[in-house]
Amino acid sequence: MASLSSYLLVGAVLFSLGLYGVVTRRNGVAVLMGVELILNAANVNFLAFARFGGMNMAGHVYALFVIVLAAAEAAVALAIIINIFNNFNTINVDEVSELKQ
Amino acid sequence: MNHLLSWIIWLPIIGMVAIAFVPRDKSELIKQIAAAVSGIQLLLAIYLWQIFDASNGTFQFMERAEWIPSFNITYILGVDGLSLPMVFLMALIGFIGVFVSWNINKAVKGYFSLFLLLNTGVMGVFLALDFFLFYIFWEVMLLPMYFLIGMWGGPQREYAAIKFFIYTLAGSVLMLIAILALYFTCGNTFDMLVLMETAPTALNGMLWWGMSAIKVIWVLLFIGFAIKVPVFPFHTWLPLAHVEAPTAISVILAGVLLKLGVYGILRINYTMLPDGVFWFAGALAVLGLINVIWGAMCALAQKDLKKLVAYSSVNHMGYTLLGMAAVIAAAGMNGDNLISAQAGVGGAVFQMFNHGTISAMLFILVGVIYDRAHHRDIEGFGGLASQMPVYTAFVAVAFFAGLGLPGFSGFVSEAMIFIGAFPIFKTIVIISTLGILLNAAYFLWAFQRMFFGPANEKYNDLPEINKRELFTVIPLAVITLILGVYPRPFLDLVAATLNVLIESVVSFGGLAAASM
Amino acid sequence: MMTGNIITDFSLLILFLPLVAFTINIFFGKRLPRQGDWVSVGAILITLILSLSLLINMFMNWDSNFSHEAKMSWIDLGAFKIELGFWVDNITIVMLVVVSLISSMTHIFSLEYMKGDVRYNRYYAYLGLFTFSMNGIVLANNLMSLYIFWELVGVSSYLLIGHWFEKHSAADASKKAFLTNRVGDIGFFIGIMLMFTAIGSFNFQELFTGVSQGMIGGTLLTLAGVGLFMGAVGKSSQFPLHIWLPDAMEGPTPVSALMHAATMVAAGVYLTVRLFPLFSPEALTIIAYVGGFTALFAASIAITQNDIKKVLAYSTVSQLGYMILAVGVGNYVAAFFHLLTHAMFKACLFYGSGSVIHAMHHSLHDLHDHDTDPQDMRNMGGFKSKMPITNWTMTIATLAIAGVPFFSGFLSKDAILAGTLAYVQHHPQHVLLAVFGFGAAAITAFYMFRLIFMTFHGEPKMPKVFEGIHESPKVMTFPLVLLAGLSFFLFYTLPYFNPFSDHGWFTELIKATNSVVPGNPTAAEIYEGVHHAHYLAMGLSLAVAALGIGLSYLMYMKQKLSPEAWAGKMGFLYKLSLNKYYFDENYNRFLYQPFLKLSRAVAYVDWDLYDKYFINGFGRVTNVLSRLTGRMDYDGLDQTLVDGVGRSAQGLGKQLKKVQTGRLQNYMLFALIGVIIILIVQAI
Amino acid sequence: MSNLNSLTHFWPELILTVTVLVAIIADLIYRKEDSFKVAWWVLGGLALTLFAVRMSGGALSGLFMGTIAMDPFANFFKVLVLISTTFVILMSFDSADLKGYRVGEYFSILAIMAFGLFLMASAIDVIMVYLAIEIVSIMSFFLAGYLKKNQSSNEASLKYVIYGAFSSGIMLYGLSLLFGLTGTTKFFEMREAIAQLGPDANLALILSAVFILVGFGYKISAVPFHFWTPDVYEGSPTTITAYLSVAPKAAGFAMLIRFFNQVFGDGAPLGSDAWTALNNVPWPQLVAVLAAATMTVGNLVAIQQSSVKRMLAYSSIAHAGYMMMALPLMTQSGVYGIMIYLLMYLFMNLGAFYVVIYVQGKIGGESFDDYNGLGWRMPFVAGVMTLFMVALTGLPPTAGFIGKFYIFAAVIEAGSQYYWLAFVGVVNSVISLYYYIRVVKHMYLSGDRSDSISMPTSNLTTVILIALAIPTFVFGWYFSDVADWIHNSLVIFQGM
Repeated sequence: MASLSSYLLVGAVLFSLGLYGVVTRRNGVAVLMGVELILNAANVNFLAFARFGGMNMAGHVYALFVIVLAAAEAAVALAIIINIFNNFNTINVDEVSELKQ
Repeated sequence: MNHLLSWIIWLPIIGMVAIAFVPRDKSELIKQIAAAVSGIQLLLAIYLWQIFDASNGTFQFMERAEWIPSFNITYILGVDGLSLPMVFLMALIGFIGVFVSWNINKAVKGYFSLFLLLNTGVMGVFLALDFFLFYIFWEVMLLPMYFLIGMWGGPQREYAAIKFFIYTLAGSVLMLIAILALYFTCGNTFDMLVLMETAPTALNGMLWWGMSAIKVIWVLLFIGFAIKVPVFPFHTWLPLAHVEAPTAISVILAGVLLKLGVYGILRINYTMLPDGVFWFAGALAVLGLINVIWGAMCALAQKDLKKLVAYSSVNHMGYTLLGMAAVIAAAGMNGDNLISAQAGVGGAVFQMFNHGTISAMLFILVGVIYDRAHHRDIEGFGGLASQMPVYTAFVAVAFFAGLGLPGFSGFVSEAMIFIGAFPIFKTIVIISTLGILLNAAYFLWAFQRMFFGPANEKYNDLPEINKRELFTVIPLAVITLILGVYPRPFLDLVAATLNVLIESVVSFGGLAAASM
Repeated sequence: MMTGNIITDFSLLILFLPLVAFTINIFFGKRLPRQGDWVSVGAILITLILSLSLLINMFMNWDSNFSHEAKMSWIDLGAFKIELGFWVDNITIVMLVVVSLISSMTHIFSLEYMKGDVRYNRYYAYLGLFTFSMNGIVLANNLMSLYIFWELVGVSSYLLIGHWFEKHSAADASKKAFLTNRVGDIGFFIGIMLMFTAIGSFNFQELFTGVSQGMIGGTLLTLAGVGLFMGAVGKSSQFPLHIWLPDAMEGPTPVSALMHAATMVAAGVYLTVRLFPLFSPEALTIIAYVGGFTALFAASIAITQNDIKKVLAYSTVSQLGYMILAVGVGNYVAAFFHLLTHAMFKACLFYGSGSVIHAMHHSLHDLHDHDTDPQDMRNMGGFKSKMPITNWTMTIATLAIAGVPFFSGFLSKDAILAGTLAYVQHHPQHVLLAVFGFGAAAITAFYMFRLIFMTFHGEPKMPKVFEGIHESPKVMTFPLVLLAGLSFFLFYTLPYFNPFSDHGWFTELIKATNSVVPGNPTAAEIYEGVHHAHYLAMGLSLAVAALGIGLSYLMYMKQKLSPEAWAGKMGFLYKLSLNKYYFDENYNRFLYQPFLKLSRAVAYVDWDLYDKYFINGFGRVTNVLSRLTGRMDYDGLDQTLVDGVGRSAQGLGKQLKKVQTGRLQNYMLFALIGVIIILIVQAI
Repeated sequence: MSNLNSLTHFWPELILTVTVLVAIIADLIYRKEDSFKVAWWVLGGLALTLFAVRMSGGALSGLFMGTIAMDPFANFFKVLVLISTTFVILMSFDSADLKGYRVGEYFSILAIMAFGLFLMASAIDVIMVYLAIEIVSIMSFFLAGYLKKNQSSNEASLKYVIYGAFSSGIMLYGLSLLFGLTGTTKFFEMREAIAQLGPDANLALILSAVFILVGFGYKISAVPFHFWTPDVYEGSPTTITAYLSVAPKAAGFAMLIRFFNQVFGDGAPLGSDAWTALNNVPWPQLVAVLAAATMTVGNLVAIQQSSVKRMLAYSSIAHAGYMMMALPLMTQSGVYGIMIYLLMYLFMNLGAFYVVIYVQGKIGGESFDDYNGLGWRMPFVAGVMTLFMVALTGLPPTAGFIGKFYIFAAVIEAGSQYYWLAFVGVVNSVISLYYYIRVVKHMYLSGDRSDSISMPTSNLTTVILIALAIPTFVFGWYFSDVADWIHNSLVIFQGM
């Protein structure tokens, strides 16, 4: 049986991957996926703590909330990216740079 | 009248509101309202002078009203021998200033509204006895000043206005820190009367980052005031602002605004931080010396008459600092030399007033020639004495008053300052007496270049100084002369307050100064 | 016999009547008939009568100890008080008479001399202002009022010297006079401050008491004395501040007579006479040397001058040096005596020169000659036939100044020389002072007769001009005659009649008082010494006077000796003297110009460096910071670096991206970097 | 308190919810050109909500099983949110940006956002914290990108959404760590748990604290989490910029203060003079440095801007910095100062933005040069703008000064160890004068005089301007009642 720290390690790895993705990816959708990784890293942590801490259900509840909100956020973000694509014909975030020209 | 002081302060605001309802094209009416309001204010100030009890050195005609109780902010006004002359000076110069501005024809409505607002701000500073109120009035002056310089000034007006604004704001925010520090260390009050009681002892021995709290607060306040004075390293806004400002504003600036700094130091630093006075007096004297010599030398080199007069203000205000420093003569360390302290501080207060009248006169006269010749280049004139004899006579009077000729009030105050400061700061005073030579040099040299020599054909048709301009200059000249011949009317008025002030500095300071 | 109140009232009237005249003339003079000259003349004549009545009162009293004081409070702050007031004693009264007499003569003389001047009313107004201030000095009982009036005479001098301000030279001279005086006044004021600091009063009597009680002494007292004397150096045009007086001749000649010969410049002497008891021995020595040196030095310049007024001006400087010398050697009564006699004969000489210049001016004017200098003696000669009154009166005055017996100058100069000789006998190390004194006496006799000979004797140098020379009208000759009369010894020795002794009302009524400084000889001791040296001094002074006159006679009357040849022989010295030892040039080169340059440098530093770079530097630094922050903040640290990291991490190097785009990731990256920095800081 | 019980205390939020529903339904009914009428429904709902907020109060309690607090503190922020939402809705009527868009849902979203802000102000459970932040964020993304055809607006929303999601993700990760350390999601329980943590947990605690700070810092746009601000502010419709600069910032501060006070503080009630940070959490110094950095960066960069809107965006960062000065003090006066500042800031900042909207509509630009000569052509607008600029600089006698005054007073009161912070603060005020007065300079000193005067054509404009100008001016010298009200709001629910 894996210990708490291994779950946390998975969380940390996910988190780092997410960060990496957010920082390096140019594609808007890919960046969003990085964000999702970060959120899920947190979720892993929540669940792990809830499971191994012998604690109440708060962690699980939290994770559920996060999933729902992440979905909502993703929906909005994708809507915006679609709109961007309509206007700019690209979803490369670096090319979306009208401001401060 | 129960609220005499409030009336004096707020009357210009009433005038401002009245002007707001006048259509903008009726400029004569606007000017008349401004003149009437400042005239009434002047009458009130004279009335105040009349009923003021000169034998009483404490605050009179106090007004006190609840304002923001949750922060212990109160509306307190009061007048004593230190502020009364300043109030009178402001009322007088405010009144004269309206007439000096009579030929303003650009945006008259805005000009006179701001002019009156400025008047309120200055009056408020002189009469406020609550620190918060004091600060508000202090800052209220800035904005009208910015506009008055920036909109009605000379070619570099925008630069001058912003420089003035930023410079003085930088000083006053430091003051704000000091005010708050005093508030929290001295019993949660802005009431200056209470602070004068508590502050001298409350700060004793308090250390902030290894520095004495007294010193820190003193320096913060001092920088705020020094910028207004202006004391040497903080003086460069002054020539610029003076040169660019319209005549009436230069008059107010030199005549009254510069006094705010000295007034602040005397009213606040001296009474609340007497130990700091002892610590700083030497530096004050040295700064005074630098102001005197530096200002005079700069004035000597100027080619622009207005800039010359501006630097002469730097020079003259230096004497004030020197005189103020003499207060420490009254304490035990240097022998109980009350005579010196009285002469020095009395001279400083008198010098404030005299510089007010004299520099106002100088700036008005500079304005007169500028209005006619449209330049102020000293070298560009010559021989004006035969073309404008009356004007020449008044310039001569103003210049002689400025160079400290006996018979004019400036002499009395400068002599008092020298006499007062001499026993304590011998070397400094001896060097600064060089200033009286330099004073004479720059004024007389300028006078010679402008008025003597063969007449400049170009200016044969310059109109002589007119009645309106004479009306603005004559009262100032008369006051300068009267007080120069017989200074007692002024000095008797301030004597009692002066002694209270010196007493408060000496009774708290000096002893603890060593342990600071 | 007058009571104290009447004396006070008289003094007030004497003081303020001229001021009233000034006020009336300055404001309304233009609109009054005759431009208001009668107001001034009337006022000054009343002043003269009042002064004379004080003088008569003095004679009636015949009390050498007479004194009267009146004060009023001027400043009172509790501890700090200043009282202004009068101190009337015999010295005051004599001085008042001198001032009002010479002033009256000037007023009368100017009626003709200044006729038609553009600023006639102002001229009279300024004369009134001057008389007021001068009387103020005379009457003062304290240093403060003395200083006040001291400066005021400076101003009236400024205004009168610059009366013809259209001339650059006049404007320059007036400014120079004022500023040079201010230099002396600085010392004067420092002296006042030293005294006040030590004694706490300005009042003469209280100062004397204070000094005698030892409240101030030693070096400090000497310094205070020297400081006070500095005032006299400036006003009495002593070396090294003598430069202004010759230039002051730019003013109208009557003014030169009044202020720059008889009264104002004598104020310095009057000051030292008044304050004599305060001076320490060391200070007196300095005073003696300054005076003695000036006497000789100025005389040596006067020899070579050709401008008639310049000669008189240097002569005045020299004579003032004499008086100062007398004060320095302790014989201050003699100084005052010489002041009195000098006022009369020197004013007479100036009026005489005025008369000559007036005549020259009119003659040149008629010839439409504007290039010839009406004051240059080389253009004159032989005027005695055309201007007999002027000639005789000036000759009398010259005899007086040269120290010829039967004339007033002989008595007073003799007293000074006797005092000097006595001092030297007592202090042999100061023998130089005697050399100064007698040397100056000889030179004075020489150059004064040179003036007379060149002007009135010999052949006319410019015959055409000579044709037009006329004697001046009566209003101008009257003062000449009166003052020439007053140059006879008799008026000073009454009721005695001995042309070789100064014993008379003056010596009886004006007695020296003892110095209050310990170490100074008493008045009696000084008198004793003078008495002993009297005959030797008289003999010597007669000898040097004769020498001077004789030499002058040979050179300029008989032309036995050629001045040109002598000048050639002494080339270098002659040039020095002719150019006044280059003082103006050197002051200009080593003082004024460097200081002006320094001032310009200071102004430059202030405005173009300090303000522009330091003060505005705050703004500039803020701006730079702002731009930097803006770039860091917005555009990212280094786009390529960031991109490089991203590319290499992705293993994709082909996609080159434009610099300055793609900020979003940078934002987050910076946020991350921020987080990491914070973490590191926190962990530490 | 149980869920059902809680509802009886949840009136304001319930009214708001109903308002949102009504607005959505109304939007379906109105035609496109009438869609702005939805605003009136929303405004009505907001008025009712305001009434309900003012009526509630009384007992402090934790609703919904201790996830939401009802206390005067929260109520104050709710009032703030309601005022700013109301003004922004009114301002939107004139907005040139919104012309040609169907605006019904715009107003509905504003109402939903207000709801989210309510939650932010009163959340006392980390789940609720996250939920509230996400509601607000998602609504903000919508609003920032509301101008679908406008590229700037698109870009703003893209940047906003990515940055927002990113920072809330990091915060969430921090919260997960905190949850792991304490085993609870409730503020009060967390505090107790942290107090018992050993020193070996410090690193994790610091890590989580910093991660959480990213989320909060993003909301109040504190350095170094402010990067999104200028672009989003500039790209969004100006009305939304105004809103974003005021309301979420206020709510963010409310949440931050609460979190400070309850999780990382010793839990002393706000009424007491000072509370202290838990020993092992070095919050104060960190926040002090961030405050200094925030205002300095905001001010410095604002100087460079050539667009008034963008200048205001940066200056709003600086203002966040001023307010942050009071956070590390851990005193009642500090919180008090922030609250007063927020109230004053609300009026003057909305006012300034409204003038920008107005000028944009009339002149068509938002650069400084577009303001040249405004003082002559539009004296009323220019005069009011001058007032707002002076107030934003913090000069008396305006509300801006009072805000600064209270903040500085708090900093000074906290003792000499924070004087440097006050010094940095006042120096920054002086710097800010430079760019604020630049607007005034352009309005009055630059540009030609003109004799044709134009006053605002619509009464609404005049009313809004006056309604914003009066408090900006009057609170500058008469703030006694406001100060008392805020003082009474200084009560935070401290748990059961």
